[in-house]
Parts: sequence; C-alpha cells; structure tokens
Amino acid sequence: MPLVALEKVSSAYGMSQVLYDVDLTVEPGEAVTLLGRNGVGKTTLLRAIMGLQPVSGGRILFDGADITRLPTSRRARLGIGYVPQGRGIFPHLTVEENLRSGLSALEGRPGVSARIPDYIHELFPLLNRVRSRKGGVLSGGEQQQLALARALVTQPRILILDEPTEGIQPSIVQLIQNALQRIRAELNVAVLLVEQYLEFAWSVTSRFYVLRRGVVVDSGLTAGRDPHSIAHLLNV
Amino acid sequence: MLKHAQFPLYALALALFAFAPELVSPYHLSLLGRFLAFAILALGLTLVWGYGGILSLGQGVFFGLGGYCLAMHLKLAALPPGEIPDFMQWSGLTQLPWFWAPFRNPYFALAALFLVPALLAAGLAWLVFHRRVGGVYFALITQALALALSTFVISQQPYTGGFNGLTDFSSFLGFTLTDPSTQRLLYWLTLAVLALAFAFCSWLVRSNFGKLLTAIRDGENRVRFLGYNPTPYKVAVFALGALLAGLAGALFTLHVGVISPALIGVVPSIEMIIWVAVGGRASLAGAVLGTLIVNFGKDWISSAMPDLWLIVMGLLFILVVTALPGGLTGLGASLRRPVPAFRFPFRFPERKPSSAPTVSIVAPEAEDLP
Amino acid sequence: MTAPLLEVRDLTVSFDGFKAIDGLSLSILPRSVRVLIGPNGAGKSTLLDTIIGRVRPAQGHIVFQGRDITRTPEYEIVQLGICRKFQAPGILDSLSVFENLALAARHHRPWWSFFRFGLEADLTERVEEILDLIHLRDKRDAPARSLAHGQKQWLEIGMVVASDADLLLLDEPAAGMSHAEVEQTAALVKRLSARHSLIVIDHDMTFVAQLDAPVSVLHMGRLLKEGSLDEVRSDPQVASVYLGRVEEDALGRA
Amino acid sequence: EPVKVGVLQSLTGTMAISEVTVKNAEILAIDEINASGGVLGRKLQPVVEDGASDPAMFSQKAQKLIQQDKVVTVFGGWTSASRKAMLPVFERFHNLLWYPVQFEGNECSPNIMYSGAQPNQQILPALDWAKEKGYKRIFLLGSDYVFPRTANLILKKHIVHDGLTVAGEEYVPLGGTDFSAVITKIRQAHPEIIFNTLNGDSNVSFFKQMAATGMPPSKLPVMSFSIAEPEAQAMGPSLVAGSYAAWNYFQTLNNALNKKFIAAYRARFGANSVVDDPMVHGYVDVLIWAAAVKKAGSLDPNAVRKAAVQLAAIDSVMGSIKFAPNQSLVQTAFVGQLDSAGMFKILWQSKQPLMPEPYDALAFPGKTCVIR
Amino acid sequence: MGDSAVLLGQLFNGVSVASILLLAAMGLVLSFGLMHVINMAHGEMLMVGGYLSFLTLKFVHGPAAFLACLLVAFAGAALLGALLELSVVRWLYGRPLDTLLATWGVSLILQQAARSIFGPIGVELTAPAWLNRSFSFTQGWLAGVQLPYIRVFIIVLSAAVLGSVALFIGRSQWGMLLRAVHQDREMAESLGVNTRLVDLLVFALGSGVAGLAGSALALISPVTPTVGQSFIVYAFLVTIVGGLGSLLGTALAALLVGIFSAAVQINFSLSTADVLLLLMVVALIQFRPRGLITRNSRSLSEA
Ligand SMILES: Nc1ncnc2c1ncn2[C@@H]1O[C@H](COP(=O)(O)OP(=O)(O)OP(=O)(O)O)[C@@H](O)[C@H]1O
Ligand SMILES: Nc1ncnc2c1ncn2[C@@H]1O[C@H](COP(=O)(O)OP(=O)(O)OP(=O)(O)O)[C@@H](O)[C@H]1O
Ligand SMILES: [Mg+2]
Ligand SMILES: [Mg+2]
Repeated sequence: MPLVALEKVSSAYGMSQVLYDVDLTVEPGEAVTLLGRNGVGKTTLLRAIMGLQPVSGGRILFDGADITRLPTSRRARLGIGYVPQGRGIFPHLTVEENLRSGLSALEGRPGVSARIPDYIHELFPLLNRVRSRKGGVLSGGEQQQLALARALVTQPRILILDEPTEGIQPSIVQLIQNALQRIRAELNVAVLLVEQYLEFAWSVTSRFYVLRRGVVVDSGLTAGRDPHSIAHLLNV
Repeated sequence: MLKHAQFPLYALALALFAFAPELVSPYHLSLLGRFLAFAILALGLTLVWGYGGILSLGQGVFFGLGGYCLAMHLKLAALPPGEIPDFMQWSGLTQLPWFWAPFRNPYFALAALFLVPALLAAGLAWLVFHRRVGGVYFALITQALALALSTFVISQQPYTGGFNGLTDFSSFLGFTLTDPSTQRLLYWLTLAVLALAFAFCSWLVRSNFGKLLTAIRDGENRVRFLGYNPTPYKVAVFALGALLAGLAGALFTLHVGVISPALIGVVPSIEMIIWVAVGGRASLAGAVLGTLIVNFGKDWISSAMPDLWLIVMGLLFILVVTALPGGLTGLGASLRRPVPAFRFPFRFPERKPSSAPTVSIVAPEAEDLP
Repeated sequence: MTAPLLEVRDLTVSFDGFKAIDGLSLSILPRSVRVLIGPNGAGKSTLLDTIIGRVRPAQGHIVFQGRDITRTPEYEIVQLGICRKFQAPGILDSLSVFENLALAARHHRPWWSFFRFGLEADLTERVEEILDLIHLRDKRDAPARSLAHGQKQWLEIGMVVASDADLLLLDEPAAGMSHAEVEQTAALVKRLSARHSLIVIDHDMTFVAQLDAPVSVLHMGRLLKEGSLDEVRSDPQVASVYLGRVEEDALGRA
Repeated sequence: EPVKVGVLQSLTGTMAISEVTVKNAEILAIDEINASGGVLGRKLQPVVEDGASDPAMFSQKAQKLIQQDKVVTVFGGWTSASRKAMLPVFERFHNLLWYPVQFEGNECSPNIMYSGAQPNQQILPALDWAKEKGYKRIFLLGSDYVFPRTANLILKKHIVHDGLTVAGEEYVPLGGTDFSAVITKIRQAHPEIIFNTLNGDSNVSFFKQMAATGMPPSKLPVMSFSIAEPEAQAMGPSLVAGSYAAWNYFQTLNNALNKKFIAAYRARFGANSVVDDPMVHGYVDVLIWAAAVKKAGSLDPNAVRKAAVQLAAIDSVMGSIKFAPNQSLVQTAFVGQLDSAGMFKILWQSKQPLMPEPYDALAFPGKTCVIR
Repeated sequence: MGDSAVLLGQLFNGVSVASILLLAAMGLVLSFGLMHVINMAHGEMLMVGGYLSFLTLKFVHGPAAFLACLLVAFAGAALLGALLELSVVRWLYGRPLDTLLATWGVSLILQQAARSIFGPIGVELTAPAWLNRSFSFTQGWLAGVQLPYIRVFIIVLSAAVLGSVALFIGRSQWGMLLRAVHQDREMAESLGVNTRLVDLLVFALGSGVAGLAGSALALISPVTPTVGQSFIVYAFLVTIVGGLGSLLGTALAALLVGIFSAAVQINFSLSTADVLLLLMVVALIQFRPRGLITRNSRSLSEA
C-alpha cells in the first residue's frame, strides 16, 4: 500500500484551475521527485497534500486512509514533514525555538520521544552556532538548513521538500544529499521532492513525475534514465 | 476619467439624486442632505484607507474641525456688531478671542475649513510617517487624537462652546439658513460637492498616484528600494482625506445647524469607518453607498426599535466584516468565486508574505478594485 | 584607468556585537560584472543591504560615482542609480505584473507626472519588451500575488532591469530556475553589462561559470579570495569552507 | 384620531443612565391623561425617539418628530447640549419643547418651556443654606461641561459677594474616574464644604476615593447638584450617606399627590423604583401641557405656550408650581441630606416658591429674559 | 502637607494609575501584541469582570469574598473571550483592522446587554473591610501622605499578573507556540500545532486578565456599561508606546503614562492632560518609533 496516494486531484485558485486530475503515489521509504517548469503547479500540489490548499476534486490518501478533509495539523501528526518554498521560518523565534516548535507534531504519537534528535546537530553543525539567534535574521541558506532540520524534528514518515537546495552553498548541498540518502536508508523515511536541480534530484530519488500545466505528462524510474532526456519537458 | 462602461450608471445616479427634492419628504430630504455630506468624508476615507492602507480612527476630528471653522463664522454672523457669542459671556469672557476675530470674514472661514483640517492632518501624519511608523500604530494614535481633542474642546468652553458646541446660526453669505429654499440649495450644493469629489477621487486613484499609493500599501519598504520616498505620498493622501472630512463637516454643520464635540470623539470616528467597510473599503461608489445605507438604517432602526438598535448595529458590523470582507461592492466578486470561502474546512488568512508576520493594513482583494 | 563606479571602503557591519561584515573593501568598475560567492551567512546579502541603505554600517564608507552614500536614504540611493533584487522576492502584491514593472521604471520622473494616467510612451515600449524577456507576457495583467515562486523571481529581475540603474544588484537570481532559465539569465546579465555594472550573488556554479566574470569569495564578513572562477575554485580554502569535495564539482549544474 | 406627542430622550449612550427614567415618567403622565379622557376629546399617542446621547441626533430626531410624525409638542432633552441642538429646530418649525432638567440658565426661547430649575432655584439656595450653617471655605468641583462651569461662575460671584471664600475649583472630564490628583488638590486647599457638580458615574469614583483616603462626607461635607435618589441608590447609600443635595423635589416630600405618583410609577415600572427631580419635572410638564391645551382650546404650540404661562398656580407632586411669563417654572427649592437608605431627609426649604431668573443678576448684569 | 509629600503622594498616584493601565493593557499584549487582533471589546471584558465581581459579592461573604470575585471574574471573562474567539475573531486572523471593526460591533452588543441586565446606572462594589483603610503618615516629611490599601493592593496584583503572563509567554511551550502561530500560521499548522486550540486558549487568557482588571477596577470606581470604553484607548496607547508584544515595554509604558498624567494633572487641568499625553506620545515616536522595547527584523515587510 502506498504511503501517500493522490487520486485525480484537482485544485484551483479562484477561477483559474492549476491541477487537473493528478495521480501520484509514494511508497513507504521511497523517494520520489516532482519536476516541472515554473508555475506548473508543483507547490500547489505539495500544499494540497499538506492541506494548505483546498482540493476541488479527487482524494488524498495517507496509509490508505482518506485525509482529503483532515486539518493540516492532524496531517503533520500523522507523520508528514514539510519544508515549504520560502522556508517558513518563524522570524521572531530563536533557532532553538524554531526547532522545538517541530515537537508539536509528536503529540499523540506512540513510541516516539519528544526531544530533538541528536543527528540533527550532526547534520547541520551550523545551527548550533546560531542557536540563540532569531530565525528571521539568518541568511537565506541558514534558514533553509533550519527548515530542513525542523522538518526532521517532527520525525516524519514522509518528507515533503519544496526546492530544498535553493540558496544553499554547494558543500551543504552535498551534505543534504547525503543526509537524505541516510534518512531514507536508516530511518525508512519517504521523500517527495520538488527540485529544479536535476542532478541533485536524480541522486536522491528513485522515481520521478513531470508536471506540465497541472497535468502529469511523464513519470518513471530515475535509474537508467538520463535526466537530460526530460529537460525538454521542463522548458518553455 | 471615469470608466466608460460605468459612466451612464453614475450619470443616472446623479440625476436621480438631483431630483430627490421632488421625490422624497422634506424630512427625508434633510436626512439625505446630511448623509451626502457624510459621503464626502467617506470618499476621503476610501482614499486613505482603501487605497493608501492608512486606517484613520480620528476622521471625526477633521470633520469637526471643518464644522467648527464654519460654525465660528456662522456664530459671529448671527451676532449684532460689537457683541460676543453668548457662551463666551457666560464663561466670563468680555472680548472676542484673537483667533475668533478673522472668522468674521466668510472667505477666511471658507479657506480655514479646508486648510485647518488638512494642515493638522499633514503635520501629524508627517511626524508619524517620517519615523516610518504606520499601520496599527497610526490607527491608534489617531484614535487617541480623537479622544484628546474632543476632551480638549469640551474643556475650553470659553473659546469653543464646550460640550454644547456651537449652534443657533441664522444666515450664511446672505442666505437665511432656515428658509426652505435655502435648504434645497444646500442640498444641491452638497450633491454637487460630492459629485466633484467623486470625480476627483476616481481620477486620482486611476492615475499613477493611485497606483503608487496601492504599491505603498502593499510594501512600503519595497517601494523605497524602487526609488520612491513613501512619506510625502502618505502625508498627502492623509491630508486630502482630512480636507474632504473638513468639507463634509462644514456642509453637515450647515445642514444640521449644530457642531459639537460629540461628533469628533472616538465613537463617531469609528462609525465613519463602518460606513466605508459596509460599502466596500476600496470602492468609491461603495463608500457613498455604504454611508447612505448605514445612516438610513441607523435612522430607521433607532426609531423602530430604540432599545435594540445598538445590538442590531453591532451584529451588522460583525456580519459585514466576517462574512463580507469586501463590503457590499465586493459581494459580486465573492459570489462569482467558485470555491466558497467557507467550504474549506480550515480557512486560513490570506497568505502572508512568507516568513513575515506583519501588522500591516490588510489589502483589499484585487478583484474589489473598481 | 577609469574611476570605479562603486567603492566599498573598510566596511564593518555588526549586529549586537556579531560582525556580519568585517573590514571589507571592494570596488566595481563601470560596465562590469562582479560575482560574489561564499558560504551561507558569509555576509553577501548584508553587503548589498548596506550598499542600498537598508543596513547602516558601524564603520567604513560606500562611495558611488564619487559621492559618499553611506548615510543617504534608501530611495535617494536608488534615484542615484542603484537597484536591487532581493533574495526573497519583493514584489508589490496587488499591482499587476505590468504595473510592478512600470513603477520600477519611472521612479526618476518628477512628482507631478504622477497625476496622469498610464505610462509614458517611451517607458511603455521598454516595459513591454521586458515582459517578453521575463516570460510573463501572458501574466501581464495578473496581480503579482498570484505568481508562482519562480515567476516572482523573474518579475523582480524584470523590475531591476526596468529601473535602468547604473548599478544592478542581483541576489541569487538563478535560484529556483531550470537549466534553460539559468542560461537565459546568464545571457541577460552579460547583455546588461554592456550598459550597466552588476553585482551578482549566487550559489549555482554553473551559472557563475556562464557569467565568465571576476569572482570574489566572502567568508565571515571578509574577502577570502578574488580572481577568475577557475582560480577561486582551485583554492583549497574556498573548497573547504564553500565548495565541498572539489573533485565532485560537477555537482555544479551541468 | 389620536394626538401625537413626541418623547425624545437618550435611550442609549452615556446619558441613557438618567434619561430613560424621565421617559418613563413622561409616558406615565401621558397614560394618565389618556385614562382621564385625553385632550380636547382625543387620546394622546406618544412617539418615542432615541437621542442616543448625541446632540446632532437630538436635532435630527426632533426634526423627524415634527416633520415626519407631525407631533404637536415634544417632551425631552437632558443635557444643555441636546437642548441647544434642538432649539433651532423648534424655532424653525414653530413647535414647542418641554425641557425637564435643571440647567445653567442663560437661555430664553419662546419655543421652549423650561421646567427644570434655573440657577437661582437650586444652586443659589444651597449657597444660602451653607452660609446659614456657617461654612466659609467652599471648594467647587465639577465635570468639565457647561452646567458645572456656568454654575460655578455664578457661585463664585455670589460666594465673594457674600464674603465667603472659594477654596479651589477643579473640573474632571465627563465620565472621568480617576480622582487621585483632584483629591490631592482638595487636601491642600482645606475646604469646609465641597459644592459638587460632578455628573453621573464620576460621583461614585469620587466618593469612593475620598472615603479611601479618609475623607467621607461625614468628615468633609459635600453638597451635590446632580445626585438624586436613583444615583444615591445605585452608588450604595452607605457611600454617600451624610452628604447633601439641593433639588426642587425629593421622593420623601410629604404630600398626597406625591404618594399617589410614587405608587403609580412603581405599579408600572417596578416596586423598587425610586423617583427623582427630573422625572417629576418630566411628569408635570405633560400635565401642564394638557392643562394649557384645555385652556387654549387648541393644540397649536403658540397658543399652548401662551396659555401655559397664564394658568393659575397648581398644586402638584412637587408643591405649588406655575409657569412664569419667561416660560420657566416657579418652584420651591429644598436641601436634603442622604440617610443610610439612600433617601433624603429634608433639612431646609425656600420660604416660598422662587421666581425663575434665567440670567443671574450678579454674574450677567443687564440681561433679562422677556418672551412675548 | 509639605511639597515633598505632595510630590510623593502624586508619584504614588501615578504608579497606581499605571498599575490599572497595565492590568487593562496586559490582555492586549496577548491579543493585540502577539495575535494582532485589535480587540475593541477588550474593554467590555473589563466590564464583565466588574459585573461578575458585583454578582459574586451578592452570594459570597466574608473576608475572602473578594478573592472569590477575582477568580470568578477571571473565569467568566475568559469564557466569554473563548466564545468571542470561536464566533468572531477566528475568521479574522491576519486581518487586524477587520478585527477592530468586528469586535467594535461585539462591544456595542455587550454594552447594550449590560445596560439591559444591570440597568444604565453603574453598580458599586463595596471593598472588603481589610482593604478599606489606608496607610497615613502623620509625621516627618511624609506627613499628610495617604496610601489607600486598595491602591496598594492593585499595584501588587498587577505586578503579580505581569510576572505570570511574562512567564507564560516567554517560558512556556504554549507561549512559544502562540508566537509561532502568529508569525506563520500555515507553517505552524504544518508542524502539527493545533493553531485553533492555541488561539482559543490564549485569547481566553487575555480576556481573563481583562476580567481581573475589571474586578480590581471595581474597587475604586463604579461598574457601568461604558466602563470599558473609558479605558480602552489608554490601554492601546500603552501597548503601542511599549512596543508591540513586549511585556516589559508595556509595563514601562504604563508607568510612563501613569506618572506623566499624574504630574500633568497636578499642574494643569485634567482635560489638558489628555492632549499633553498625546503630544508626549507623538514626541516619543520621534525617538523610539517602534515603542520603548523593540525587536529587529530583516524582513522587507517589517520596518
Ligand atoms: N495565490 C495564488 N493566486 C492565484 N494564482 C496563483 C496563486 N499562487 C499560484 N498561482 C498560480 O498557480 C500556478 C501554479 O503555481 P505554483 O506555485 O504551484 O507553481 P510551481 O510549479 O511551484 O512554480 P515554481 O517553480 O515557480 O515554484 C501558477 O501559474 C501561479 O501563477
Ligand atoms: N539584522 C540582523 N541581526 C542579526 N544578525 C544578522 C542580521 N542580518 C544578518 N545577520 C547575520 O549576518 C550573517 C550574514 O548574513 P547574510 O544574509 O549577509 O548572509 P549571506 O552571505 O547572504 O548568506 P546566504 O548565502 O545564505 O544568503 C548571518 O549569519 C546572519 O544571521
Ligand atoms: Mg513552487
Ligand atoms: Mg543571502
């Protein structure tokens, strides 16, 4: 049974429809990437999974249960961790507090301890240095790292990442790449990734979907597929 | 100037109002007259709030100042030469205070009723805006202004008539105010001023100035980095709003024959905001509509169920704001929306700029802009 | 030797004792491109903040066209000829795409020209051109708030172009763009350098390579290294604080 | 077809506190007249409007009553501001307003019947009483509006004229509740009595804060001009017990008409209701209007007001009263002291009903009120 | 009564006014400062607290009765606050000026309801005997100074409430979540925070504190349907002078405003004091535009 399944999901902003009958699945522990050029609806789709964007048709299943009408916080508590585009750092909370705010998602989940896992600081040593600074004054890349770390604090079963490498320095991109591989392998966390950076996407995911004007136009395994063979779908 | 498609509609409305003296009872005409005066103020508030994003909770102050400037002249005009107004006598004054003297001249009073509110507004706005304080801060400061000024006017009874205000006028520029024909003229005058103000405002909001104003409302700081200093524009629009309020106050004083501190306090100032909110804050036509509806409604409800009208008013405000954020003129737009706001189980506020919580003035929906 | 367009002299910026920029000096020649790279939190955006007047330095001066602008109000700095794209897109939500561009284009017009409708003919033409340049023609009259993230990036680049300022500051213009778009952006920057000076910040090495311009590496508020991209890349210090495993620098987008 | 009369009081806003009860008394009188057959063979129909404590609203509603409802007269108003705002309306439409509250004088309009006390019928008698009792240093404390300021202006003239001393003078914004600074000033001034023209709820705060600093009315006497029975009841009688007040009517007035009036009011508006001076003025206004209509044989306001001043003195709830030619009421002044039940013990009364003087001769020499 | 005594007495008055303002403003720090809800009905929560205390005293007697009043006032106002949040405020988060309008409507309704239930005339609360005394100095340079117990009590109460609210916001998990929710609601939801519950509780708490204020206020002035209105403007002024959302700033601002008013009132008329207060605030803005205690930010949409 897939961990997350979208069945014919449609969504619209006011009069203008953005997603048309999108089908998408992510198996437990699987990493999937969602590609598409600017403005095709990738963010909209992720927000719909999170419950931040109303769905005008179709269903969203988590672990087989219909969550289409579930409030966002309940979805987070089911184990969906989200790193939004624009990072969503709480600007007036300290880095430490930003991390702790992720603990809320652990309420009512048996068998998890409500503390910040140690590997977070291993993965992002920078955060330790700036822990008492306000989130809002961090540099773009620092914020991006914080957002990733915070999503991991929620001990998710699936991580939803909206362009997580945007604005991050090359060496940290490598770190994140390794981290995602490890998280998947060791903690069996599934990943749904939106990324412009094809090599990065290819190195951490095993399956891909391509979205064009709100419609899935291609999908398949990344293995054995040259990322540049789909580049034409991503251009104007 | 006006959108062509809407022009016939406005012309029709204007004609209808112009014939009102033939259509409605004298009492309702007199109500309509004073409410149209209110509508002039509401236009200003739409500019200031709807387009400029500056909420003024002290518009009554400017309304009152305009009213007082004219009333001072009317009071003096009603006196035999050499006398001073009655309330001064019984407050112990024997001489006309210096700042009253020039108001004998009607043209001075006319100039003052524009300038005094506009200058006070400009001064206050500059002091606050040049320090880059805005939004809610400014709203609450204007509210304090309304409180302080109304208390002050009451306390300066020898000079202002105190709590009683100024009343008992006889004529203006040779017209006897109680004369029915003067009342009619006054009505048309008010209508004409309103029409002019309307045309001016709609020209203004469609001009580049209006665009800049909207830009400043959306992102004052961003606009600075595009090379504009927002302060003078904000000061200008706030002063313009005050000027329109002063004009409205003066016309109102002519209609009612009384101006008193009760009209410049905190409560009336908030009511003025309500007129605009009901009509749709970013629509000039909405401002006029809202003003007329709320005031006629108030007149009607307070007669029909005097004990209940506060409650009904209260419910109305809550309803308008929660269920109809675009006001009456926004109603059309929200009906056209395919996904109703309440269907989604969890309604979030409009998406704010990503990691930025702000106490900023809420932007009206773009669709609501005329 | 031509006089520099912008000179940053011994600049120090500190926040509650923490020095985000520490005694930095830098100069930019007219009609040239300078790329700034450096680790997250190195102080790159803060440098732009300081140039544009958003942050006031504790020490040092910024001289633009021979004039000290260290304490000049932001809007005057822009009027003097510096315009910036922010890292997180800063656009005006309820104005349309066209109006956003128009606003950026006409800031130097006198105030009375604000009391007229529409855009001056010469500007209209430019703005329409820019619309094509940034692929937002079909969104011309859409309110800017309804744009997707990448489209907002483009819009803001468009606004900087429209401003026609002498010095353009681009903070991570390629972030969130696809390969093709990155190439377009690089081409655009090169074209712009014929008439303008640019400071470009980005973490995308492919993009930086395409710009083919001198690179300055910032680290902890100081200049770590200056030179061509290849020189910089081969510097072991730069590799350790910034690039990571040098041999894998194919990770830069192909 | 019934005769429409207007009743215009604040039913909402700050002044509703006092005005609602006046409205009740006016309605009661109208009902009584209807029970005894109405006027000129027609029943009365009251049209009640809310002035909402806003002068402009009073003016608007007065106009509505006259123009829209076509009432033949209006009973109402409380603050001077409301009266001043209505005055031009009544003059313009040649209608008649019956105004039931004590006020500062200085006004004289043919279109208003002033039944409330003029200064010489309330505050000056209180001064006479204080002088008789031997109080020499008087502190003047009031809310910041017209009545207290003018009353104190007149009082100051008379205090000086009588050889007494003004120990101090202070005004508190309407509705003000913080008296700490005022109390400091009072302590410094060492007055022997306070003449209090505070309005409404400011009184509660004042008496409470005085008591808390060790100056209850039993230690420092207070003569109040705006505290009547309902206010005393609401404030808690123990707080104000021992303080004085001057009025033209007290509920404790011992006469048969008064007993009947109180009984009728209680039967209608609750067994625990108390009544006070302005209510009684509102009540007698209606009765006198009816009598004047009968005398004039017409509902025309102009005829009615002329007839009203020609009526003979009548015996009323508040003693012998009649309208003087200046359209103000000739009435008796009383001084009472509050007991622990919130009722006034009557200590003093003027020797005869006092002629109303709209303009105080000492404060405003040379001004007179003549109505033709 | 010597000059120094007058000065000291007035200083005490200033502090006591400040403590009332602080009590009234404290709830606003939560609702206005953190949640960005301009609750114009906050004053009516004060009023409700006052009336509830009045009712409580009808049923409870004895020396501890007043403490019962405080409890009931807190609980009652908090409950009403919760109701208000559920019915109105909930729909308006992120639209501060709309909350102003809607809650203004609520305030009209509550006032009229109070008028219908308790009558237009203010009701009065008799302070318990143990509070009805005052420290009075008869000798030395303090001779003539009177410190009523009631005012001392209110000062102590507001200090205690200040301390607890500060702990709540700054130290508790709820306080942190609250701040998170109002900095980025969607993100907080996405992290599993039940934002509706957080909002509800905090709004109720703010109202409860206002109820406490009303109860304390009833000790020195009557409870009327309009009692809240007379405080609300000053309370808002105090919150903005303090710097939005800063408790320490609010406390300082309350002191500043209280002592300033006391000083002005002794030298000028009370009505002039309001005007001078406004001038003082505008002057202050020239030096500290964002209030006494501020926080910095890099975001473009914040100054
Ligand atoms: N708030 C909104 N209102 C109206 N339309 C919107 C809104 N947000 C996005 N859109 C439109 O919906 C479409 C999809 O947007 P979305 O943000 O999902 O794109 P995306 O694929 O994530 O793009 P990017 O790569 O730039 O992040 C775009 O055309 C955009 O213009
Ligand atoms: N207002 C501020 N208060 C405190 N610290 C700040 C402030 N602004 C910036 N900083 C700090 O200064 C450092 C430099 O930030 P800056 O944004 O300039 O980095 P950057 O080089 O642009 O990084 P990135 O590549 O991640 O965007 C960061 O560590 C940041 O936390
Ligand atoms: Mg996106
Ligand atoms: Mg940066």
